[in-house]
Amino acid sequence: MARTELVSKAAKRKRAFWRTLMYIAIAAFFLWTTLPLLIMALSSIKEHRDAFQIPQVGDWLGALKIASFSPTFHHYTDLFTKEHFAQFILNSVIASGSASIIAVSLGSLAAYGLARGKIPGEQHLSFWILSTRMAPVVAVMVPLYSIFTGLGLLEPSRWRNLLGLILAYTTFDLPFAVWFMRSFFEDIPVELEEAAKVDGCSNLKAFRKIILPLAMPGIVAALILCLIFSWNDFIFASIFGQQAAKTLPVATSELHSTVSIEWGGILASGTLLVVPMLFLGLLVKKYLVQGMTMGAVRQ
Amino acid sequence: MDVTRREALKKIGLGGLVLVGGHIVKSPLGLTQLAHASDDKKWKQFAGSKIVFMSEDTPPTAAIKSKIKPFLELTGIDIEIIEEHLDIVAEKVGIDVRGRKGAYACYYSQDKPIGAPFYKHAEDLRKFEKDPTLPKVPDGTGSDVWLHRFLDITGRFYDDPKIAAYPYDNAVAVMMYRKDLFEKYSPNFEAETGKPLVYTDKTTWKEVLEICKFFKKAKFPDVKYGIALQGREGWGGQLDYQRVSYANGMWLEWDFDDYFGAVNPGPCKWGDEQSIMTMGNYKELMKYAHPDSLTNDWSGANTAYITGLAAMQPQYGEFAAVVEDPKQSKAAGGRTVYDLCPKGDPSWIVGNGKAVNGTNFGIGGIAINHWAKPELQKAAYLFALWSTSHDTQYMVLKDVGGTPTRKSVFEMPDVKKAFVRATAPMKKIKPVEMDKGVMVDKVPLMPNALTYGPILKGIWKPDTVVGPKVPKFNEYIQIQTSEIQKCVAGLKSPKEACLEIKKKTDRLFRV
Amino acid sequence: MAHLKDGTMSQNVSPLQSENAFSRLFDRIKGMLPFHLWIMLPTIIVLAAITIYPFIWMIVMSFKETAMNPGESDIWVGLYNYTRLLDDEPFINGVKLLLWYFLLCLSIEVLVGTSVALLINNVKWENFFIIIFIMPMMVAPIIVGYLFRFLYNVSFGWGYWLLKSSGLMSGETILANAKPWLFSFFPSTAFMAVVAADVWEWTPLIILIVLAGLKAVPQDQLEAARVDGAGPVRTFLEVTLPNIKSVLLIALVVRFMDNVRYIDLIYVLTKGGPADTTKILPFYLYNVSFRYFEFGRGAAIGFILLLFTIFMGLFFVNVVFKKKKEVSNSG
Amino acid sequence: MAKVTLTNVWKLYGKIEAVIDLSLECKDKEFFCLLGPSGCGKSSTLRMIAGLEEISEGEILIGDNVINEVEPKDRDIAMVFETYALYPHKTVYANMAFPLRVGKRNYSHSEIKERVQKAAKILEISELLDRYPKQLSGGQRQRVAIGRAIVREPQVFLMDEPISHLDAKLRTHMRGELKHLQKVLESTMIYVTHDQLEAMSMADRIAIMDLGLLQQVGTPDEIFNQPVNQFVAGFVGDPPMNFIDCGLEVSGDSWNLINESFKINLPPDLIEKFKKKNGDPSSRPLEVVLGVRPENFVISGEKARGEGFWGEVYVTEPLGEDMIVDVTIPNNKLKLKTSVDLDIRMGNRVWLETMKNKMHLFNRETQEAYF
Repeated sequence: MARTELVSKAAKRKRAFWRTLMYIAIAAFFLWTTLPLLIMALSSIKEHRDAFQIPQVGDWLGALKIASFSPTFHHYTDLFTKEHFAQFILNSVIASGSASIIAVSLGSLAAYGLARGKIPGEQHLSFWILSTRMAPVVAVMVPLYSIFTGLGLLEPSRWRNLLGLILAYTTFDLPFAVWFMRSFFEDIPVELEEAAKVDGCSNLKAFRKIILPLAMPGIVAALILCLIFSWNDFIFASIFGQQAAKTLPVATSELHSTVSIEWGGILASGTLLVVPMLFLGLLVKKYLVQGMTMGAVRQ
Repeated sequence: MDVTRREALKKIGLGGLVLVGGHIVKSPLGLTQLAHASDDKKWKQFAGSKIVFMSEDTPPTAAIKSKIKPFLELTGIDIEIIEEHLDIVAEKVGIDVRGRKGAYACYYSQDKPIGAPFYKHAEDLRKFEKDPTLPKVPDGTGSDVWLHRFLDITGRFYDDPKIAAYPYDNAVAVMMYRKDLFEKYSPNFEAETGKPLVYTDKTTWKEVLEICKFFKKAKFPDVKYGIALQGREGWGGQLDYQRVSYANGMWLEWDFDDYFGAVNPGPCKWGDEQSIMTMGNYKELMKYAHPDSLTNDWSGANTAYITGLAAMQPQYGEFAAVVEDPKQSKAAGGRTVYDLCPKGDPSWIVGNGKAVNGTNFGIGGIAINHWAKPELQKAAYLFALWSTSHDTQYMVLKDVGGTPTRKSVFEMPDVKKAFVRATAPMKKIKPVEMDKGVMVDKVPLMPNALTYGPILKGIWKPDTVVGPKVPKFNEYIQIQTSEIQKCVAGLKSPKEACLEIKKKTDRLFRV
Repeated sequence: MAHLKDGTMSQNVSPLQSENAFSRLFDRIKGMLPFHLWIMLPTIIVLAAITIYPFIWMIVMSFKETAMNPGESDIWVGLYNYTRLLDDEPFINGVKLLLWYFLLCLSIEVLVGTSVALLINNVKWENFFIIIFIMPMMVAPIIVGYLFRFLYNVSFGWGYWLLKSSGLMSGETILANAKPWLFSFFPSTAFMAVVAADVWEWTPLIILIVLAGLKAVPQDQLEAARVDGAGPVRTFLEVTLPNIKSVLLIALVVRFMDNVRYIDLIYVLTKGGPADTTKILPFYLYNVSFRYFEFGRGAAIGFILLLFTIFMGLFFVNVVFKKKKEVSNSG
Repeated sequence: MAKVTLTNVWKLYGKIEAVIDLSLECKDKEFFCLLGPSGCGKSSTLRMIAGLEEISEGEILIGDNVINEVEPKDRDIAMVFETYALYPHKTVYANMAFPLRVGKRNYSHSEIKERVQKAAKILEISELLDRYPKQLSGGQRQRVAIGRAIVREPQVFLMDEPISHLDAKLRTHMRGELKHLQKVLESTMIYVTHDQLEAMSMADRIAIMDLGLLQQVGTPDEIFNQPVNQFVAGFVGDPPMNFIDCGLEVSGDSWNLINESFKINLPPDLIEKFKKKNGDPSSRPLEVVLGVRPENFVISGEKARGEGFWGEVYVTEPLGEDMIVDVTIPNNKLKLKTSVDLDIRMGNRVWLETMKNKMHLFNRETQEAYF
């Protein structure tokens, strides 16, 4: 008995040690992630002159002064009164939302086709789809620009420019969506559709009624990731968005004008960007987990 | 060419001429009066058309954008003004004109980064001047109505008589320094060097370096560094370096007339003794300057200055508006004095080169896109005329601190008064506490005008340097600045860096 | 449309219905391709339409020198655009830095991301941590660039202050520091600053994907490993990792592609400076194409980059496919 | 090899009591079965022994050591999972070698190889060593899972329904194999199953659990013939025991089971048994349940002499030699097992008699067995 007691104490101590180490690691990563955001949020409610104050190097106590200021929200209100951020947010939402929906709709069809079809050279087709996302944006921008002007998407009209952005976003969302969702479809047992077909469903109906609902978590996860990618885009939006369809990232970068960097505005806009996307983060995790565990359960 | 223009005007006999200097100019509300009865139809002929102006996001453009209504009333043209970073403007204009698309009927054409490579894609403005169906503005657009040779700088390239752009705004470098700090620490400086701490138009770069060393060593609580430079890769760095290199011996990369530039500049002078010496001195300056100077562009340097980290900065006049804003700037409230850029120092000059107050600039022009449809070109020309007219520039100046290019604006009595802080018209603001107990409750109405004194002095030869107008300007400055940075970072010696620039530049121009 | 819904049942449609000429034609067209190809068609068409022309343009242009001025036409220069890269210092420098960039960004992101995912998997506040940890990903890269530029600033940057105060950095500046970081063979401090921003922004993606992958690792295998006597490290390497390998690869490929495609961070933070130490190849390409407007040379660089990406992509994907094949072989 | 002792072990999931105050002893080299319906706590018990679940209260000992706090890997156990838990990315060989490679003791390469091959030979899977789990049939996978457990020669084997996913024939086959294996390896084996047939056929001793509570521990024979309560009696045996509600009338030495359809007189030895265990019945008539196993009926077409009752044949299920006959009596339906030779058809009236010495009697309220 005595021996076992010893073992358990040592084991307990060891476990406590690792547990502490684990918490320290989580805490460190927590700080690494949140400190920049915290500083961003704090500085966005300071006047520039306050935001530009840092203590002397090595003055750790002085760091507490980060919290001593009189808050002002004018950077936020300026975004909506002096700039037209409401419209830019709308542009961002329309462009990235539509592109993601298009990408996921077309993409789920293609991903399903790839996962199920016994098509010769299916692997090459699949890789080709992925490879369309690989070309450096800069290298293909000029020919894309030609296509876009040819389609009249760069005329000064909000809807045309938005359409252009949606098309541009689709170029990188669609290959991702296909590639990402393919494995979800592969995980769904063929028997289910076969059963549906025996019961009298057409291919398309079997897809719609049986496969889609089952793959839904994966599709939602793909949708949200597409949303994030296109929501974050800068280079396409800056070239194709023009004035009329300016998106949030472009508008924010323009707060850095020739004569000054509107730090307050930029940081305020960054803070604004984070908050609504938080919920997406939870959603994407939920559906990603659901989508991925699906396959395992079915094994 | 000037003669032909005048002849044309005479033939048409426009009322506008009669009114020059008359009541239109004097009346600040006279914008719409541009459309004199006989001209009204000409201004209105493109009503309903839609054009795009691709512009850098300079204060004048922001002001014009917010005050676009008079133009709409005058012409009925629907204009969309896109404001972008200079980089992106160059990018978009470049893609557009090289792709021969013409999505932007008119665009902002900085003399070197956009004008030099793309001027052939701009329509010759003389064509529109000659066109009897198009209106005129009071004073006209001849080269003598603009500041000294501004039309040459933005509009003329190489051997081509074509006028590619009208001067739209200007950014001329001046020295900004903290008078309060200079006065406060003058005794310390004197104790150390035996000289008072002052800055005048006679102060040389070598003396500036001395001041920098003093500030960096002293570690005063309210200022850390002597100077904030702007050595960021690209145009910012090129201009920053040029101010030093030109001041010392009027050194230029090539010997061509810098007002017009050259398509094939021939072998460059990089690697000569003067260039190596200047490179070494610039490195020394950087060593004692604000540490981010190598990555700061103009706005970065200005931030360092207005946050009170640097006592001096060579900066473009239009930044005065930010510097004088007490809400953002510790250098506001009369603490900043504007003067010419530093002079060269005899000991920094090889041989008997001349020491000058090296002043450089970027003069933004407005150009008409060659690839746009002819009607849109004409509509865009109307905008170019209007936006560079006296009234518009005067309006912009009073609105957000514009940067006029027309002489007549500088001659307005209230503008003249604004040159000097003592007489400048002020406006009341909500009091802002600068330091403990120091309140600022008014700011200059036209802050940029405070820099016009040195600017009007600096834009003349020999002090002024227009910079290398060469078609491959953009690649050239990349080569130049990245080697300068390597030298400053200690990765290369000044000589190595200069010779590398020489090698790469000559290769670039196929010498 | 009604017929499409009928799908496989179309053989059984009544003769009356199939007499309709339109529907016969429709059936015939439908019969030309298998169903699974039909549904892939929209994607293939969209992607082909927006990628084939640029692709051909890029290849053709890479053999040309583009005309600078109106009225001139492009000149065929053969392989000159490629051969000149051989002794083009910025190009070689760009390749070197790009490889560093991959190495550092991908390895740190995968290592840290996977570790964090493992740490917070199944802890009490998992969802809370997820919300927090995922936030950086939601900030557009361009804004992350500005945020870090703000933090790195010598005049007012808290990041600078923290690094200096904790003694982690000796230099006077971060973004203007061309000196190697830590070891002399390392890239510059400025480069590491860019990497840090990239890691800050994109580690969450790896956390997210790995965490989802972890949930799909069969519990029984983990328990079996515990009983079999495997420690946590062993269990992770031999049981967990093989199970999450494919999701991890998805994350890696996405990050890899985007590292080549996007230059937002460098664009805001350093513009390739100081002293070219952050001018990775994609950024040099950006300069060539959009600063110098040398579309020919840019196309050549772009094509090389594309080939490189495809090559690496094939490498990654083959690892995924290899596993898939094993599974499908079982029949 | 070692014994496993559980003393007053509890498992709580929040407020749910999965295992309640369980005390057990599994002897060295014993094939010990935990039997019960799903959710009875048998798996939780096994997982506590394995160390995969924390023990909420009480102690578990392997040999003489309390292992409550000991990591699974240090308990010297091996476990076979219901789902086999094979590592899909490893070959059969690598799967089996895994415990040897990762465990505390360092085995040399050749030693590992030797052990794996030996185990493979025992299990007759030597030719499968290079394959991946996905390429194996269910039975093969199951053998691999067992192989992975036996290579380590642990003190205790833990098996969690290892053969419940196999088809019936294979299952029967594996029962024998497993029992044989256990005897050959001379190891202690704790085997969890919900299938009474497996437990009865393989175990040295069986513990039956229900709703977290231990019902009875004993040899298969004890469990079968002396169930302590109605649950145990009903759970073991196939088809299950028939239960008929009736009253117990005691008048002196004549004890009668009474129901609307029959009256059965208890023989003296049963009365003796009853008295011995329960004392004199206090309230009368007593509400009791009569339990009779299907095979303990005598069926005939006519009314025989003994005490019995009429029933109507509902359906017959011939099983080759035996036949299951479903008979309806008022308020009840009985399953009887009889020879297939008997000529009985649906709808026939049959006379049933119980074998008195095989009868079980339960308290209707507590369900405890009187005898």
